[in-house]
Amino acid sequence: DPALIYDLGGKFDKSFNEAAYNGAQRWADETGGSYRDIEIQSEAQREQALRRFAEAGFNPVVTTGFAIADIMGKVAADYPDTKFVNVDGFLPEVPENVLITTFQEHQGSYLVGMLAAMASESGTVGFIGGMDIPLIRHFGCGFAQGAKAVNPDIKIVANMTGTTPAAWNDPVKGSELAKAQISQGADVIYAAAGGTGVGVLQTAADEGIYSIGVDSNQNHLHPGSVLTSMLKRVDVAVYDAMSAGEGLETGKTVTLGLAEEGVGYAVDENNESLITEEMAAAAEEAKQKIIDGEIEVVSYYANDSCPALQF
Amino acid sequence: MTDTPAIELKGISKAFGPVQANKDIAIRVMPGTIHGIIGENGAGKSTLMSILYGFYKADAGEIFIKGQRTEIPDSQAAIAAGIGMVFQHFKLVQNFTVLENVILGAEDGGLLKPSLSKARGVLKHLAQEYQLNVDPDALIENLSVGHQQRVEILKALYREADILILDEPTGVLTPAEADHLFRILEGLKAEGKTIILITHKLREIMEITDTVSVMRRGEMTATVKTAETSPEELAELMVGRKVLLRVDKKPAQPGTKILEIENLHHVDRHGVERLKGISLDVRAGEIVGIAGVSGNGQSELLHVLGGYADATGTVRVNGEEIDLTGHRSDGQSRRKRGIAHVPEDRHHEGLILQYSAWENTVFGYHHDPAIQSGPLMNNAAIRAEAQAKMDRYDVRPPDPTLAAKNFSGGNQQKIVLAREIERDPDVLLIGQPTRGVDIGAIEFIHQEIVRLRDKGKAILLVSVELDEILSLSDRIAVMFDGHIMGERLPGETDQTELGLLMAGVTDTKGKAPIEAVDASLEAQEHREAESHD
Amino acid sequence: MDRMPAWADAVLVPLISILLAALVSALVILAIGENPVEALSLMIDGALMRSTGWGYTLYYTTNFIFTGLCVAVAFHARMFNIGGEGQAMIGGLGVALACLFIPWPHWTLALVGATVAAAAFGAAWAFVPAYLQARRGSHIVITTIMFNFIAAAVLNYVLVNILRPAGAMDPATASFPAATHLPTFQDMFATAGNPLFRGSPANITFFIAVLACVLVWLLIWRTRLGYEIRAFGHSESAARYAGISPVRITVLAMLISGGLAGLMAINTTMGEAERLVMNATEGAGFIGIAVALMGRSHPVGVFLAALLFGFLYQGGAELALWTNIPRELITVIQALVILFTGALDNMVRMPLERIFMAFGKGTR
Amino acid sequence: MDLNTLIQILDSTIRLATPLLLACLAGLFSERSGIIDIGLEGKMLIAAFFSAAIAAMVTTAESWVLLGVELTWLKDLFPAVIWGLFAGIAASMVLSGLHGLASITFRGNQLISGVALNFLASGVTVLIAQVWFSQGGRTPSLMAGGRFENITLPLAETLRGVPIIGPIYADLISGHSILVYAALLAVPLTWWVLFRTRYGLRLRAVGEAPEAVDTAGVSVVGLRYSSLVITGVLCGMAGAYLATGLQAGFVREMTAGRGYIALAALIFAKWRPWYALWACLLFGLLQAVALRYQNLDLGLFVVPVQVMDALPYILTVVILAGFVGKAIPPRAGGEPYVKER
Ligand SMILES: Nc1ncnc2c1ncn2[C@@H]1O[C@H](COP(=O)(O)OP(=O)(O)OP(=O)(O)O)[C@@H](O)[C@H]1O
Ligand SMILES: Nc1ncnc2c1ncn2[C@@H]1O[C@H](COP(=O)(O)OP(=O)(O)OP(=O)(O)O)[C@@H](O)[C@H]1O
Ligand SMILES: [Mg+2]
Ligand SMILES: [Mg+2]
Repeated sequence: DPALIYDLGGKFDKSFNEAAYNGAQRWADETGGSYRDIEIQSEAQREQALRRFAEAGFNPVVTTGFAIADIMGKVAADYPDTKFVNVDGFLPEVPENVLITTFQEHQGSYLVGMLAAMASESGTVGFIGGMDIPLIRHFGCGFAQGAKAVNPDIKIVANMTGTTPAAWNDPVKGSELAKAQISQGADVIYAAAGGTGVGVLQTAADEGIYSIGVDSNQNHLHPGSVLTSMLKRVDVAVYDAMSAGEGLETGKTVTLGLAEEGVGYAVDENNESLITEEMAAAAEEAKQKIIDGEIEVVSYYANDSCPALQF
Repeated sequence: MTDTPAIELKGISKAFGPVQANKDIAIRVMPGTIHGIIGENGAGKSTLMSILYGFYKADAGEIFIKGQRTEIPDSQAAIAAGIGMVFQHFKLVQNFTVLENVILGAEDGGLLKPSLSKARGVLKHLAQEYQLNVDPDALIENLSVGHQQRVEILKALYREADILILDEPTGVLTPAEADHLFRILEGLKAEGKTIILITHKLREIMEITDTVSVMRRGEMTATVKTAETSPEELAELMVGRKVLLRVDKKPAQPGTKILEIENLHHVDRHGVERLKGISLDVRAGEIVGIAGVSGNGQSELLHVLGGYADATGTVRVNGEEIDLTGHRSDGQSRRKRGIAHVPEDRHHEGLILQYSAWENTVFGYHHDPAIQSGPLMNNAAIRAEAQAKMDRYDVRPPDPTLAAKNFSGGNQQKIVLAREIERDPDVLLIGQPTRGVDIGAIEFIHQEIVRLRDKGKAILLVSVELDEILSLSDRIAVMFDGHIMGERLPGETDQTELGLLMAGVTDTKGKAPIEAVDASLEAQEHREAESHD
Repeated sequence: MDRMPAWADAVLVPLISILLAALVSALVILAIGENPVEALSLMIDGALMRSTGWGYTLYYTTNFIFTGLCVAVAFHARMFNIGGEGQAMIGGLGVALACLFIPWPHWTLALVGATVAAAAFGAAWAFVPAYLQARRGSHIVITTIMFNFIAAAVLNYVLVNILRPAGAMDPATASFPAATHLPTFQDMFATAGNPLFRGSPANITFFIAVLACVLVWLLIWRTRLGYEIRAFGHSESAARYAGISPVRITVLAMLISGGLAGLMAINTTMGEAERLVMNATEGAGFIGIAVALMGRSHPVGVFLAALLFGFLYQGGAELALWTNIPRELITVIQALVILFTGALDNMVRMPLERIFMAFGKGTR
Repeated sequence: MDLNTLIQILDSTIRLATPLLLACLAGLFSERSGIIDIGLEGKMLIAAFFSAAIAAMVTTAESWVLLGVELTWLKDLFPAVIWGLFAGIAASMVLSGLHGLASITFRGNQLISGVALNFLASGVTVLIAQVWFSQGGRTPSLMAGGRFENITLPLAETLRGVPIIGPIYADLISGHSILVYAALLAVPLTWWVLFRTRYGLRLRAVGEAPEAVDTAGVSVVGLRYSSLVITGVLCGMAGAYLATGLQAGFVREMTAGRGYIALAALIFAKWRPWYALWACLLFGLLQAVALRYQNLDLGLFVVPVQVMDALPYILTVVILAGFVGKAIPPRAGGEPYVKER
């Protein structure tokens, strides 16, 4: 059986980890198989969970979040018969039995940034991040580039919720940030902030502006108000890994971008009416250009700074 | 009717764990009398009264109030039965006004305003009737102890108590204040109220009570008519042996000046000048007593000399000047210079109540290299030394591992004395050495002080007990408002003259002492109130 | 007067309290539809019945000993140091700087250096609240809470903008050089035939923690400084009388307290992660409060309480691994343990005293 | 800065200050009676959860049947959000009662009890949320009826056109949830109760000198429990405001340290009601400013986000160090009352 280890945010964070959970659940529903999962509670538990699952014979052991990748690299050597999968991590040398899946979040964010700029009437869009860490800046940076691509004069208001892990779970602050951004003119706000994002989306709905969800499809939370969601198909990565089972190809890093449909934006019955045909067309065109390499979306990681936004 | 006792207790027993505080106590207190209760520290006096006031529940026994059997499960019931109590440690809210303290628990209705104005009227009336003057709007923390006590009495009277219990009411009062209190009590008695008075001072018993009961080790050993007994008999009943009631000492043989104080000034943290140019010498083999109403700078003088308050001026010990400010002016450096200090307040200064007795025997001297072994303290040695000291000073129980809080006041005082005296200091500062201590222990403490003097040490004694000052001192200085009003020799002065000096009256003829003292008290409260703004 | 033998107060009361906490916890587990007996045996099995389990239990214990001692020392001076969390965070910064920027030839030297750095940084972070309390009367509880938040911001800034290796996603430093890696229990005790403590994070820091317990005990009960700290804690006015400077004691006690909290970082940062991560303290500073209170501010008590909490942490992790019980159950159990052993202990003590007194009377 | 921005910041200040103020006043009652309460955080949290949970359940429930008894008529007595408020208050009062049991009846350590109850709330909320709703420790989002709506004060729209006064009235003063106005009203009310009523006199006395209250024949235990009831109610309101006023549901740890900030405000306010209002507004303002001006470009250099994020805390320390000086708490605070003569 496979096992799944969630990152610190917890299983039901309505975004990243929940996507992994959805993928696993889909696999279980479709195959009738079962899997074991655990929410990490402390740093030291990462190694513990990896070892305990490997020792108990679970295969593959799928993990989410970059923080566990390092440890996984070390632990994997002790369990050559077990396959390990990590989503979001980075290892300079990937061991034989490890697969690392990463996403080009900035590409997806770029597209929702375009949609935001096109939907905005005020010429101001907002970005609300959770805890101030590079990954979140990475999201914001893609978003800003996309928005600027549509409207070079657009004003982008960006805020981080905080500097402690509490920043992931402070919807009240998310709400206030959203209100502050609204008063600064923002009429579309992209929230990449875990539980805090719930407050952002709620306030956007209350105040009658658009919001953009992240990671999972959050369109259904406030139909008609959530413009779209930046999808990061963690569910697909998990589903694929579990489906492949012991036959999983490992020993490499796979990067899923727009081309691989690893990232994207969500359109469903909840937001069909919000995305006009022109918007969709422009987004699709940009998507193709990114895939073709005509547009290069700069990654924040490239040199720890963003050409379109100052953090 | 008249032979129905106001209070009758039958078979009252109360144990605290293994300690039997009250054993089968019976007592009758007749209405319209003042009934004294005496007994050693820990004899069970306070416990008995606390039972009467509903503070503790007796294990056995019955209470009759005016012939009526009464259950007193709590203070509410005691108040309802017409009992009021003035505790040794006042039960006042420090940052409330007098008025607020008086109505607390006896308000009329849910809103304060009507209660307050009613109480104001009643207080005015009571003040006139019993000479219980206090400013109803003053904050308690700005009042002198004597006035705080009046507030306690007012509280009881406001609740229309006709039985008043006072637990060691004069322990913290000056003689003048005590006299005033007794006049109030007599006034109350004349009104037909019944008063129970607990005290350690036989003079007071003889002076004011009609009947007196003696307690010893939880038992009521005797009840006698005051008129038919003598202090010596009472002392013997109390302690179980003959007690010497006056200090037995040879004339002093003053030597060289050991402690020289010149023009000492001290300003407290509220910016009020407390010492206004004190100059005083103490010679070897001499006890200099400082008399004064508390709050006139005696405490500050001890604090400055003891090293925990800053000052300006000059102080020399054995001819060498000592620092009065800065980091070399603290308790430790004073001790190094041979100054030992028995503070006025053993609970808040002299002892760490949670520390065991042996730990307390080095308190302040814990830097002494003699009790260190390497980087650590040599606890075994300290403990052995403590045991020896406690045996020498007859501290009971003689158990150095017992926490200081578990000793009675007299024994706590002995621990402090043992610590300071056994250091063989050149100068001993000693404040209120016998406050709240029973006569058996007083006798011992006085003997120790005299013994130290006879070894040629300089002793500065501060006490509000004029008796004590008069009988112990070889020279008396009187302090008033931060000044030394004058010096007298004990043989050549009396309580009245000292009382006038204490009130700031240098012209020692004319005014009655009590009014003068009262006036000075009021003036002092005024100053304090100002300094709190 | 003592109404109960000392052993009963020290052993029987906490034991019964813990049993009560366990009982209520069992009810909670029942209420969420799980089997308490199974849960407990899983916890014991995972935390105590295998060497790796012990490896984790003792790892957490190490953290809690340090933060527990931190709170305990401050308590003796009657100060409530809620800032262990922040002090440990900044201690971590000290460890990271020491490990990253000094080329240590051997781990023993690195350990000494990191210990000094951790203690110094933790102490420095405690200094400002201590100084403000001593000189300005600013309430230490509030300033230390504030300093926790500020420490998090400082650490975030340093990790995100300065110490993070170029291109890394993590707000964390680079891994420390191999020469600074501390021996784990596995390195120390495992043999070829008997792979003890495999993969578990307990490391040599545990022994430093035990040593810290001994040193704190000596400090508090055997040295002049400890004597003065306790005296000051019991009565400030008496301390003044004895010539003990309140400012000096306040500052010294807090420096020691902060230093102890800082030492925790050796365990998490140098011993386990081998780099400094954002959330290395994980609330151990707050658990330290409970540990110190439960341990009655005595090093032996702190050690035992830390062990109990270490067990709860590790047992709880095992529970989360093998059942569907939400991880918050462990938080609830912790809360109950603190409540019963720390706050409601008189609920047990009072009836016990009565029982002892009844027996005592009989034999007297 | 234009008027509009100012109004927005102040508006945000009021919203952020409200839960702080309610919790601060809650702490004031408790500490004035001599019970130190660092469990404000936990009480708010548990109230936030239960108010949201019950509001969610009432909005979705068709009928109420409890142990076979039909109680649907009860449900329609109040809107769901009010049921939520009641539940929040009740939950907070249970914790308050536990705190009382530990610190009054069993004379335990009040700090430990507070710490324990904070842990308890943090665990129990998520645990129950998970068992009831299986949404990862959160409640379902509340729909209309399950939330406190913002109230538009009379004439708000008509007056909007009036310069300066209009926007201030319409945007700043009007348009908050009822709990905001309740919190503001609680300030004079608290002052009045404390300083003008018999109950207040006794309450203040019991926090200063319980022995004085006891010897005056008033029950110390009764007074202290009663103050904890008030604490429970106020914390319940604070929690309900977070989950059903500001937000539309409960999220784990959603109080995010506000209980501790309220405690800081209480000390800052020196345990006085009006000062508490100003202290909470100040903290609210600091947070509002920090939220809005994150990327503060001072021309020469850019102030890092982290500094702005920590600004309220830094300023608190500066203010405590510089202006407040020694705050003297109620004298009997933290010590269980034991009778002595
Ligand atoms: N609260 C208590 N707990 C335990 N023992 C107590 C308590 N109060 C008093 N005792 C014991 O009861 C005995 C009687 O104490 P009590 O205070 O009544 O004496 P007292 O005669 O008032 O002494 P003093 O003259 O010093 O005021 C003491 O020896 C003491 O050991
Ligand atoms: N709570 C208590 N527990 C145990 N013993 C007590 C308690 N309170 C008082 N005692 C005992 O009661 C005795 C008398 O206590 P009390 O406080 O009346 O002393 P005291 O001589 O009046 O001292 P002082 O007058 O200086 O306050 C002491 O022996 C003390 O050990
Ligand atoms: Mg007594
Ligand atoms: Mg006494």
